[in-house]
Amino acid sequence: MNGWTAAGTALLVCGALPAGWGVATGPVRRRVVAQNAMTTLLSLVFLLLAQGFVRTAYQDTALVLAVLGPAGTLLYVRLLADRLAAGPPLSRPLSAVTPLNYVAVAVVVVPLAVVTDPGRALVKLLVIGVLLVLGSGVAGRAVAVAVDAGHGPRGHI
Amino acid sequence: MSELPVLLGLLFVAVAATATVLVRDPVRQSFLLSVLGLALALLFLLLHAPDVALSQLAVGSALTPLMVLLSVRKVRRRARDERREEQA
Amino acid sequence: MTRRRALAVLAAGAELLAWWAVLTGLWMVLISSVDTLEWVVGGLAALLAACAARGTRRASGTP
Amino acid sequence: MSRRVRAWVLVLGGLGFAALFAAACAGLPHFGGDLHPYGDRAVRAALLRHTANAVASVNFDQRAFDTLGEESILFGAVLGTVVLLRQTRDENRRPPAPAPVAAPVRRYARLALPVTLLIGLYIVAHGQLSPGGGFQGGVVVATALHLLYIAVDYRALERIRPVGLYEVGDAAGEAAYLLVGTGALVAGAAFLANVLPYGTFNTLSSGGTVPVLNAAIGVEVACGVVVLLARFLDQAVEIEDPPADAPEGAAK
Repeated sequence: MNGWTAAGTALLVCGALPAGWGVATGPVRRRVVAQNAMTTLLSLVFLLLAQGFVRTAYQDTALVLAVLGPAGTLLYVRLLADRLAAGPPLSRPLSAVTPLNYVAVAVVVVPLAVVTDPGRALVKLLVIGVLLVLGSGVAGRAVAVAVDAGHGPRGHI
Repeated sequence: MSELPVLLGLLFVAVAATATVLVRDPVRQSFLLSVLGLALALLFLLLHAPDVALSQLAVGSALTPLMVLLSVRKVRRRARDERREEQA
Repeated sequence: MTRRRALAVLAAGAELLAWWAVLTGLWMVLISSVDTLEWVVGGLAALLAACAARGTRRASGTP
Repeated sequence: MSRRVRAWVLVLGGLGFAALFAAACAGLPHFGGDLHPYGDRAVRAALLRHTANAVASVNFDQRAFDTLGEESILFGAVLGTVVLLRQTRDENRRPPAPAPVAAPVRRYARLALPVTLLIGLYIVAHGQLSPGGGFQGGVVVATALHLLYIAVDYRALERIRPVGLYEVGDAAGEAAYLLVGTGALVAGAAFLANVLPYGTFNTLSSGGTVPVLNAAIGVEVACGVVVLLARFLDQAVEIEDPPADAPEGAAK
């Protein structure tokens, strides 16, 4: 077990597993926010593991999760809009999850970029990072909008 | 020590799978199902099986929840329509 | 009338070309080693995705 | 059979299974050991046929017939869903009201759809080189198209998704797999044997029939999933149940 694998395990224990607990319990609002955090963090864990195992091909799992994870969150927002709108506005800890996602992406991707030789591999890593930031940001925003829409006109499909 | 990640992955899968079976409400179950999918993908990657991990991610992260939630929506709508007819 | 139509075709072509260039670039980033076949397959895949991008933009209504 | 007898049969069967399973487990090689008789042979065969991803070589070359079975299961499942979830004569169709979606989500979908589609195609095309293949990539492509429903609108999805075309694609993918197998027969080899030139190791053209079969599976899975979800969406969004008292006849 090298440093990268250890870092991946640490991120799993401290980030992804608590997020998984958040998805499994509590009100829908918290579950959706936690689902967004979990896919982002797990994608980062995959990146760290790929580096730790010295298999760049494993990065493809992180790439796929970076685009499908936000799709999953947006799907919950779309199909559970009435439940999201029914509750009170997002609490402060829940609103802080999306910025935390950004921080996690930066903390993982920047060191990985430093040790990657300049070239296509580096650009691919940065693309994954940008997709993670964009996806998690948009999904977080979508949850906030859906929760705020509590008193707006209904008529979603 | 080097077995720790795999052990964690196995434990994660066992807990998520048990919880998915025990929860009865389909909407909650769809959330747990997505956690289980991600846990399985992690375990497969830890066991150096990225092909299977990719399959699990592709199916589990959006497709399965979409199908479950669409079915729930259909059933709910039917129940709502029936209630409306009873009131009318 | 024909002029407006020509402009529309030109705009559609420019939109497709821009998407195609960006997506071919993305394909080249994803792969590990470049050769001619890779350019051909990547270019075709990017063309398909560029058509999807234009279709999405048109289907989602607002420009 | 009474409840009691059934319980006894269950207990007996369970005990027998437990005993045999425990005995079989005792005979298994240890977890993470050095001895992999099947793995060594599979990897050797994969390298011999210039396929960098040994899993793809096993799936689409060494055991391509198994994959044909798996593909047919998916094909049959989609077919069954289409039959089960069709619109019956007494069901009405109501066009859904447009859904309000936040502007940033709409913009994200416009960017993410082509990118996700391209990533899916990349996963399909590089199945013989890196993790992935027709199934994984096909599902990603199908999910990419449904970003239109998730993040834009159901009618936007309907506008760029002619279901009939995807039904044809589903069948064509399945047929292409069979035709590649038959092509091997024509060439004088066994069904689904790898008859194409193996190519240069670790390039896109390596692996003989592996990339061709991957592409066939990719088309079949992507189209199959789109058709499957189209039926689900139809039922959940558009089709209404018949009124309980007065069936109003066909609404086709």
